Order: sequence, then C-alpha cells, then structure tokens
Amino acid sequence: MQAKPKEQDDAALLAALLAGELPDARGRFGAFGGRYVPETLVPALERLEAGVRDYLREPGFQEEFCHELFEWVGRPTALTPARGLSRAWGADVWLKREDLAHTGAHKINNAIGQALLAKRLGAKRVIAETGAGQHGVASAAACARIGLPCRVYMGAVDISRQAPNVDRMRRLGAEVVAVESGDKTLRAAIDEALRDWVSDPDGTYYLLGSAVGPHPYPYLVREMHRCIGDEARAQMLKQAGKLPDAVFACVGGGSNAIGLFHAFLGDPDVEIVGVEAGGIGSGLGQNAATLATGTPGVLQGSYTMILQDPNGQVQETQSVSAGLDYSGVGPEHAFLQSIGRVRYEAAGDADVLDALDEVCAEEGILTALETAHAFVGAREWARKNPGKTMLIGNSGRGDKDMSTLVQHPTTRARHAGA
Amino acid sequence: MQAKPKEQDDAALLAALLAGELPDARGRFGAFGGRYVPETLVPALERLEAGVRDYLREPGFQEEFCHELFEWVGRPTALTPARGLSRAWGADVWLKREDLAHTGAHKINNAIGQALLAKRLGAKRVIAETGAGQHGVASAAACARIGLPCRVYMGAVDISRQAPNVDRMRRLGAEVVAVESGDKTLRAAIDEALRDWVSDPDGTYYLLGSAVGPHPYPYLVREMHRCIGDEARAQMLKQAGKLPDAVFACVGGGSNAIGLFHAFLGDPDVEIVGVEAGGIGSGLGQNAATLATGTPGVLQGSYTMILQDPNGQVQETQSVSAGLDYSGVGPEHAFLQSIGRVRYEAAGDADVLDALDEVCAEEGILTALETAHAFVGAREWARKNPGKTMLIGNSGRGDKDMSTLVQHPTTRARHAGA
Amino acid sequence: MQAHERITEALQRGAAEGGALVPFMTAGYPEPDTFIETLHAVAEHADVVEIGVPFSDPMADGMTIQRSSFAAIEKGVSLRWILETLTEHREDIDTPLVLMSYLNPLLAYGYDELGAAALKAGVCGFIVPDLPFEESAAFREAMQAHGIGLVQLVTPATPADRLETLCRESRGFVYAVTITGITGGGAELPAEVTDYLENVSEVSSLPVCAGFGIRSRADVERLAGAAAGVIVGSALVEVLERGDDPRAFLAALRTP
Amino acid sequence: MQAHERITEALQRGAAEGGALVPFMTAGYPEPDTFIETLHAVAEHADVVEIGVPFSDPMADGMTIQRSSFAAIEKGVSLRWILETLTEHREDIDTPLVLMSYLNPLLAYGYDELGAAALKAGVCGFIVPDLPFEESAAFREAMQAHGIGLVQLVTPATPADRLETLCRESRGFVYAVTITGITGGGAELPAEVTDYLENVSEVSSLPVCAGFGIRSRADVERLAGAAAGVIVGSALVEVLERGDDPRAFLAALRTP
Ligand SMILES: Cc1ncc(COP(=O)(O)O)c(C=O)c1O
Ligand SMILES: Cc1ncc(COP(=O)(O)O)c(C=O)c1O
Repeated sequence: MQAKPKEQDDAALLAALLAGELPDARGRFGAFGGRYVPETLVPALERLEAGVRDYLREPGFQEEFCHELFEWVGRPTALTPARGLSRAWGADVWLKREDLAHTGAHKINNAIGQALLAKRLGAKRVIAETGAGQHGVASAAACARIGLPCRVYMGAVDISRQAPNVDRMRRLGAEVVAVESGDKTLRAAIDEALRDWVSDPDGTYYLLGSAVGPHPYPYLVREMHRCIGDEARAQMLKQAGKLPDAVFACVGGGSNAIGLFHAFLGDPDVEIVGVEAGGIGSGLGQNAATLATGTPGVLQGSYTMILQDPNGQVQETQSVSAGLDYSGVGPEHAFLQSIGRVRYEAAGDADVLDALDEVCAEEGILTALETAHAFVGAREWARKNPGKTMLIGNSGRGDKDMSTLVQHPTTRARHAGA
Repeated sequence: MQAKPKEQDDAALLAALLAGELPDARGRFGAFGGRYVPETLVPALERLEAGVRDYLREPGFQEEFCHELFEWVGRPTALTPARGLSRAWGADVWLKREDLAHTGAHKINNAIGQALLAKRLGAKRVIAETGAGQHGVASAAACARIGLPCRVYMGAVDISRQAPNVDRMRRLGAEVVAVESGDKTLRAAIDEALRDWVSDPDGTYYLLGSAVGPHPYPYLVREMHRCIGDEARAQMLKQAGKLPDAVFACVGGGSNAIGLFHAFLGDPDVEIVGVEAGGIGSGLGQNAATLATGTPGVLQGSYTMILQDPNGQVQETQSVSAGLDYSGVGPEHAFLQSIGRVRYEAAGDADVLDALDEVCAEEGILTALETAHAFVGAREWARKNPGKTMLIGNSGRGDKDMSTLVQHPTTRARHAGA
Repeated sequence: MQAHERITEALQRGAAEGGALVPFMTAGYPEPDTFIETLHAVAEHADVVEIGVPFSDPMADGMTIQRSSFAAIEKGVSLRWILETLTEHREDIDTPLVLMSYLNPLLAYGYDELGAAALKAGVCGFIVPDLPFEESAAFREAMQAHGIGLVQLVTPATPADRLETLCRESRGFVYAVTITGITGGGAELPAEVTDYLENVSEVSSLPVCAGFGIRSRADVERLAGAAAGVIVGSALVEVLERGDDPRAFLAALRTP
Repeated sequence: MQAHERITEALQRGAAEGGALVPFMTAGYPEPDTFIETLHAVAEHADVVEIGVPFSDPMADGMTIQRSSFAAIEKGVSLRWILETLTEHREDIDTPLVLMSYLNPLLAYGYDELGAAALKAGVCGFIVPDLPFEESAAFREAMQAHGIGLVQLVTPATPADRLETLCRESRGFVYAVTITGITGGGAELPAEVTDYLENVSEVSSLPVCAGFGIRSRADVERLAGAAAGVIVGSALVEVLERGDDPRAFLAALRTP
C-alpha cells in the first residue's frame, strides 16, 4: 500500500486470484487487505489463520459444514426464474434465493461455518457485531445450534431501529450489548467487538459478519459464502441452460457479493456488477458507496477503500438500509475493482424503495432493503442491454425492514377491489 | 351425520381413505365433511370441484405447481437432525423445516397451488382470510407471483396483534380488510370472506387457508400440502435410514398436520399425534382444542368437531398462538380421530412457551408459537418412550410472534458473560 | 292440513290481495322481554312472519342482521328459549311462523326433539341458509314427520335443472334470492330481477317470495307482478334497531 | 543524535531518577485552545509526553480515551493541526514527544511529508496501535529517514521469538502492554506483571515502559523495579476531562 504498486497486469492478478494464490502470505489481494490490528490480536489472528489452514479444507470439517448447510440452513437455496421482472424488463432474470436460508439471509452460511470453526479452535465464547441485526441473529442461531455462548455488539442507534432482530437474538439465547460509542451503528459495533476480543483473545472467538477486517477474515468469510455462487452457477446451467450475461449483488461489507461473484470470476463473458448504497446523494456522508466514491485507507484491520475525510477520519454513512450503512468494504472487492474485473456502482434510496416494490409486485418476494440495491443496478443494466440473461443475488428477506418500509407507502399495490 | 353411523370397521375406513375413496362423492370423510353453504355458493363450489378434478392430476398443472414449489417456494425444505433436542430428550429427533419455505411457513404450498388453480379457473380476483397473518402473507405473495389481485380479510383484533404481517401483505400488494364483526379474529374473517364470495361467486376465487370449509377445500388443501409428508418420509429413509416411530404436528385448522401425516397413515408402526392449543385451561372458551374437547357440529361449511355451547353457538377460543386460535378443525382430522388412526391432544400456553425456548436454545431455530405446540407433545411422548426416532413438523418460523414473546422473557438464555 | 301448507295458504291469500308480505325479525331483538310484543306488531301487517334464530356465524348475513344476531345471543336468546316463549304465547299468534336458522343450532337441539317442539310453538317451516338441498335429507325427513316444511332457496345463478329440483322439493314457499350477495347489501335490485322471478314462479307450483335487498314500497311495487310476495329483513331490523314502530314501516310497504 | 534517541535518553534519565513517567494526553483535549498550555503542564512532570492523535475508530481504547478522541475531532483537531501547532511552539517544548496515532490519519497525511513535518514539530517517535510489525516496514523506513522512531508494542501474550524481534526493531523504547485488553479497562494489574516486565526488560536493550491500567502511585511503585518507566493514559485523561490540574495528579504519581 505504501509506494503505489507498479502497473501490473490485471489479467495476471486475476489469474493469481483464481489459482488461489491470493490472498498472499501477507493476507493481501494485490495492494489490498493485510492485518492492521493491535499487537494483542496478532497471536489470535495467527491462531485463526492456522485454524483456517488446518480445518477449512479438511474433509471432516467440510463434511460437517456441508451437513449443516444442507440439513439446518436449508441449502441449496432455490434459483427462481423471475417471470414478472423478466417481462417488465425485457430480459431473462433469475434470482438466487438467499432469503430462503435459515434466519432469512446469506449471513447464516458464514455464521454456522465460523461457529463450527470456533468449536474446533476450542473457543469458550463467541462474540459478533451486527448492523441490521441479520448477522447477529445468524450468529445467535449458529451458536445455539453448536452449543456456544454468544454475545452480540450492536450500535444503540441500530438497536432502536431494528428492534425485532434484537428480540430474535435474545430469544435465541444471545446477549445483546448496546454500543453507545462512536456513530452507534455498525462501525462502532465492530470497534467494540474488537475491543472485547483484545481483552480475551484466547478464550474468545470473534465471529465477524462480512468479508472485511484483518486477514484471514476476508478470505475466511468468502470461503463460507462461496456456496452461493457455486450453487447458482450450477443451477443456471441446469435451469436456464446457460450462464448469465451479467451477475448482480448488493455490497455492504461485501460478503454476499463475494460469495456469489467468485464462481463467475473465471467466466470472461460474464459481466459482474456490485451495487452499493447511494443513500441520498454523492457527497461525503450522504451515502455508503465506498468503492464508487471512497479512497484507500486502513479501517478495522484492513487496507481497503473507505469513506474518509482528508484527515483520515472515517466518515459516517447514510443509507435507507442498515446493512449497507458501512464506511468500509472487503479488500477483495477493492482488488476486483482495481483490476477491472467487477464494476461497482451506487443505487440511491429512492430507486431502492421503488425496486423493492417492483420485486414485491412482480415476484411476490419481499426482498431486503440491502438486496433491493442489486435490483436497481440490474434494472438499469437491462435497460441498456435488452434481451440478456441476468442473475441477481437475492441476499435476504425484507421482514426486518417493515418499520422502515411503512414510512414509505408503496404505490404499486394491485388491489382486489370488490 | 344425523343418525350415528353404525359401527364400522376403522381399518376398512382407513383403507378407503388410502385408496383415495374418501372424501366420497358427497365430500365426506366417513361422517365428517360435506358442503354446508348458502345456495349461492353451490354452483361456485361445483365449479371448483370440477376444477380440482380437471386440473389437480393433470400433468401440465402438476408440472407448473411442482416448478413453483421447487423454484419459488424453495422446496424440498430441509430435514434437520435436532441434535440438541435429541440429547435433551434421550431420543432421535428430526424436524421437517417448513419454516424455511418462502414467507416462513407451510402456508405457501397451498397459497401458490390454489393461486395457480384460480388462474386456470379464470378468476378475476382472489380473496383470502387470515388469522396470524401467515396465510394472508402467503396469499399476497402467491397472487403477486401469479398476477392476480388479492384481498385479505383479517379480524380487527388480529390486525392489531400481528401488525408486521399486515404490513407485509400490503407491501406485497394485497388489500387488507379489517373485520369488525363477530369475535374479530380468524373465524369472523372466514365468515366475512364467505360473505364476499357469496357476493361475487363467479369472478372471485376464495383461497381458503386451511384444510377446513366446505368440500372440496379440505381435500384440495391437503393435496397442496402433501409434499410435506411425501418429502419428509423420503428424507427420513435417506437421512435417518428408517421411518420415525412417531410423527407430531400442531393442529389449528389442520393443514400442516394433514400434509405431514398423510404420507405416514399407511405405515402401521408409525404413531401419529396432532397437538392442539390447550390455551389456559380445559374449560370451554379457555382453549382451542377442538378435537380433544369439542363436539360434532357444522361450522363454516363442514360437519366436523367444533367448540360450541349446548345451544350450538360456536365459542370463542383462547390460545397464545393466533394461528391455532380457531373453534373448528378440518373434517379429515375428525375422521382420523374417529377411526383411531391419529391421536390428538392439547398443549397449554405455558408449556408451549417453554418448548419454544427449548427449541431456540438447543437448535438455534426460532419456531412459531403454533409449531411449538407440536414440540410439547413430542417432548412428553419422548419421556414415555425413550430412545425412539421422532419426526416433528416445524410448520413455521416465530419471527411474527416477537411481540407476544417479548411479554414472556425467556429463562434459558445461555449468555456469553465476559 | 300440514303445518307447511298453512304458510302456502297464507301467502296465496296475500298474493291475491296485492302481494304477500313476509317480514323478518331476529328473535328477542332488540330485547328478549319484548319479543312477543314485537312479534305481534310485526304480524299485524304480515302474511307470514320469518323469525331469525341468532347464530354466532351468520355467514349469509350483512352487518344489520349480524348485529341483531350477536346482540340477541348476548342477551341469552337461544332456539330453546325461542320455542318455549312461542309455545307460551301459542294462542295469541295465528300468523304462520317460519324459523330462519343456520344449521348448527338445529343440530345442537337435536332433530328428533325439534320437530315436535317447533310444531307446538306454531312454527310451520324452516329456512336454513347453510343447508343446501344435497345435505338436507335428514333434516327434511325429521321435520316432514311433523308436517313442518323446509323452504328451499333459489338464486339467479341456480341452473335450470337444479331450479326445478329445488322448487319441487321446497315446502311452504320458494325463497327466491334476488341478488348474489348477503342480506342487507347496499346493491340495487338488478334489472333482470322480474324476469328471474317470473321464471321461478313459472317453475314453482308453490308461491315464490323474493328476498334480499327489498327495502321500500318502490321495491315492493316493482316485484308485485313477478312473485307472490316479498321478504323484508334488514330494513325491518334497522327499524327495530332504531326503536321505531315496525307497524308504520310495514304498513307503508303495503300501501301505495 | 537521532530524534528517537532523545526519547531513549530521556527515559533512561528518568529511570535512573526512580522511574520514568510518560503521560498520555489527547491532543486538543479538552479544548484545542489550551492544547499547548495543557502540554506544558503535563510536561512539567514528564520524561516523555505521548500525544494522542484523535481517530474516529480507536479500537484499542476504552471509553475515556474514546470520548476525548471524539470530542477533539468534533472540535476540528487533526494531525495537520497538531503538527502545525506543535511547530509554532517548538521553541517552548523540550520534552521529547511521541505521537500515538492509529494508522489511517498517518496514511491520509502521506508518509513522505509526515516525517519532515513531525521532526519539525518536535516529534521523536510514533506509537501506532493498529500497525503490527509485519505491516510496518514502509512506515518505519519513511520515519527512519528523519530519525523518527516507531515504538513497538509487546504484550503478555507475545511469543518469545516475536518478543525478541519486536524489541530489536523498536525505536525510542519498548511499549509493554501490561494487560490483554484496551486502555482504561477496570481490571487490576495481573499478578505476574512484574515477572513479565522483567522479562521484557531483559530482552530489550531499550528502556521498557509499561502501559495500560496504571492509575495510581501504588501501581507505579509496584512496577518501579521491573520497567524503566510507566505510561499513564486514561487516568490522566480523566483528570483533564474533569478540568483538574494535571500537575497535581502527575506529581502525586511521582512522589511517595
Ligand atoms: C440481506 C442483506 N444483504 C446484504 C447485506 C450486506 O452485507 P454483505 O455486503 O456483507 O453481504 C446485509 C447485511 O446485514 C443483509 O442483511
Ligand atoms: C406456523 C403455523 N403453523 C400452524 C398453523 C396452523 O394452521 P394449520 O393447522 O392449518 O396448519 C399456522 C396458522 O397460521 C401457522 O402460521
């Protein structure tokens, strides 16, 4: 990150990624990634890295993980032909249905996988952070399933705007701790979880919820979610009879997106688009479009794109969706953007709400506000590329968003007037 | 129903059911069932019956239905080995995960199936009733998917206690009509939906949400849900390597139960238990344990077991779960009870809340309050029958129940104290 | 003469006098105490009186009759009480009575006992809105044993062959529902209503009474030639609800 | 003499006089206006002063330092402002200064410019809590070019071989974190703390300062023999937060 890396061949970098050579020994995807943490956490992260190395590809662990995904999470999730949207957009649209996974979003893949890893590593307790509450609920559920106590850090602001998820976590046996510091949302919750971990790096397993943070988390979380893309690619071939022309996912920290994208990175004819939160405008503080509008920096353990002022102070974000409301992004996305393999763009709040309504009306699927961002990007793409086959990662369900949604009445209702 | 049917051979009746001879031409399961509706609806029900006859077994319809179940609902739903419960109960417990189906409960199987049928029958609009809101949400989603306008009748009391589901229905484009008459809960909503239907029997399709009502609904709804049991039976053989010794499901109207039970009725060694809402006591009006405590009568189109006073006035019910809070029950269950093939018992509110917490803590699954009744019955059975293999229908998720649950704090939390 | 023939006769007489009038009142509404008093008042301008047995789930009824039904149940009105009260005042009432009841209260009472008790109470027939013909054999037979008739309902949507069956099997009169809908609906009587009623009247050898949505003298006049009589339900229950005198209302329906 | 050697020297002097004291203060807290005034007051009883650069995400800090950090950012305190203000008052300050900063403000400033500006401001070293040794080469080299040192932190959990590396690569002093935890934690100093510090002191050729959780004269006395000096952070920031005079507090830490 120091001196600008000299111009490198993007294709070679992509090939290195696909060959499993990235992240490299220093936890880097090209310039991005690394491990920027207090000294206290270095041994803990080294232990975690060793655990990842020892267990992740070990047949016994893989079998256990796959069993939980199949038997408990409900994988494979469906691939839905979106007939209404296809008609409306003049395209052939398919949805990868992570909203059908246990607890209602892709987050559970990672939560159960890491909970199994925590158990192997002999952890006595698990901590996690959460923004919208989805990762908190997923962690609470996974820890109950595996039999580990779980504490979830959540910003005080998020606690009050995502009350149902707080109740779900508690009911699932997790302790929810309100974070009153910083911006009292996701970033502050991660900071607080890191503080907890620093205080007990041996007994505690930090179950990070997105493909962010210090190495090996971005890699680990991607591996936990790669089932999304692996399944979707096979399902496209089987159900649609071909690969999509373009793939779309929303990007907060970037876990659902990286899980979906990875399977298609090596397909040169597949265009890949990540959609971030465009919030209420393009100015600093008005959105959470880290890749589209941010600059490189170090946040929460990783060198990546972040939203910061000229002094390096990380900025608060703005988005109708709590789960994308984050000033950083996974370093692998920063890498994929830097080598031009994935394009990242932003979707504004108003378009997002409209897209959510369109998905409801056309498909009978109440998608999450986060997810609706992907549909905005896809819809625009369809306008410019008629008749193409498209795959959208439907990362979660919108039940958790009702309190926000009721403030924005739908205009698309198709009533059964008497 | 008039004169007591003379003693008949229960085995012969069961055989007739399994051979598809029941319901008979008059829509009867033995003494139960039939079609008790205003004359205006007779032609509409005859059309529906013809539609069921014409389409239900037609390969084109079956293919379309199966596709929607697979691609949109997310079937087959998982069969989960419940390791925590198995340990706690000293049994081998398996859960059929209808909570993972689109919109969060088994209700969607029936909703999408009937919506497809409505389309075939040329309906201009769909009406539905709902109690807890699950069938309303499922109907709203299915109608959006199929492209039909949808109106949902819901008791005013239920509207205020299940607000999130009301918002979900509206978001999915349905019109929700508050029913202010009668007990303002599910029974009143069915009455009101029937009144709507009487007013436009030609253009309207009434998408009834449980295995109740006039013929052919109990049969039609069962067929829509038989995938639950068919899948579960095959999954038990594959995953557990054998059939269960006992099968459990909660019973409101009885749709999830009949869907699960049917596949096992012909397995003489499989004990089958339906669990109704025991509410706060065994007195009339204190529960919704229709089969366990009711008497035969005619309610909402069907001769079945109902909760009534000596004057034949149908009684209000009491249960912590809105979805079981109903004074009637599907006639096929009354029949199965009468021939001794299925046992029905009641679970009281306090036990239900405790069982819900146990499932959360042991399995990381926030089950619905309705569903938790089945766990009460199963837990008791396990106590008396150690070491057996058990299958429980996990009919839905409990997200919708949070407002009720927060009033009953859990005592099982396994906290990650620092 | 069988009980149900008393209905037929009264309606034929009414028809001959310019059109029969069958008012509907919910038993014990607005007050159980004034049931008989109200019945007398209503009967003054009636050829036959239809008395509603309140039920918890009146699926074919609109808000007005629902309200009256729930209020009556609240105040303890039951089929048993209705029959006992009518029996007590049997001597004072010579207008033929028809009970309108959903099936379940009848089932709960027990068919065996019901026929005799109803006859004793002056009940000549039953209207059971949720008992279609196919399900009605047992009830019809049980009532028939006491000469009490089950009135069949027909609707504009009833197919021709079914209409013939229903008209043939009806007793007392044929209840021709004018609209597809529930009682007390706000809808106008449909344009084709007279054609429909004339057709039913042609098929039926019994008098045909038109019911549902009949509220005014104008309605009555419109149907006069096409049916033997009219049934007036919700409009009358509204009068009772307001505490007004049913006599004035019913008289106005009869007199141009 | 390189800038980082000034730190070492000052600490050795302090150690020889009964134990060095390194107070930590957040720059521009409680008020930017009184930054230099506060610094003078703190420096009076300090061998080296550690100045905190406020950061939006202070992940290794407890509530006290977080609060001071957020307050300072709110009031416009930035690395640029700190260096400019220190440079303005360069002449008045002869205590060696160490800047404690998370990495991102340093990155944003730019390493090339930073070394020169820091040197001009009297900064002799950096403590960067989220920059583990493996990631630090570029920063160390850029600072080293100006003689400015990067202080390495070690903890009770640091393995022996790593401890050796860190002690060897540290400049100015070695920061021995006493506890596994964040600054300002409520925990007591652990029983084994002196063994641990003695071990670090043995491995390190530089003075070792113990930091985290040191709040009182008693703490200072306890660690006196085992380390060259102590770093007092949260306890001092609390004093500043209350608006009390830091001199009295620091003097009491020194005097038995
Ligand atoms: C449904 C859903 N999608 C997407 C996200 C964003 O996270 P990520 O970018 O890590 O997938 C969240 C986070 O809460 C979420 O709940
Ligand atoms: C989750 C769940 N289970 C069970 C029921 C009860 O209905 P049934 O007995 O028809 O399955 C409901 C009704 O809302 C429900 O939501």
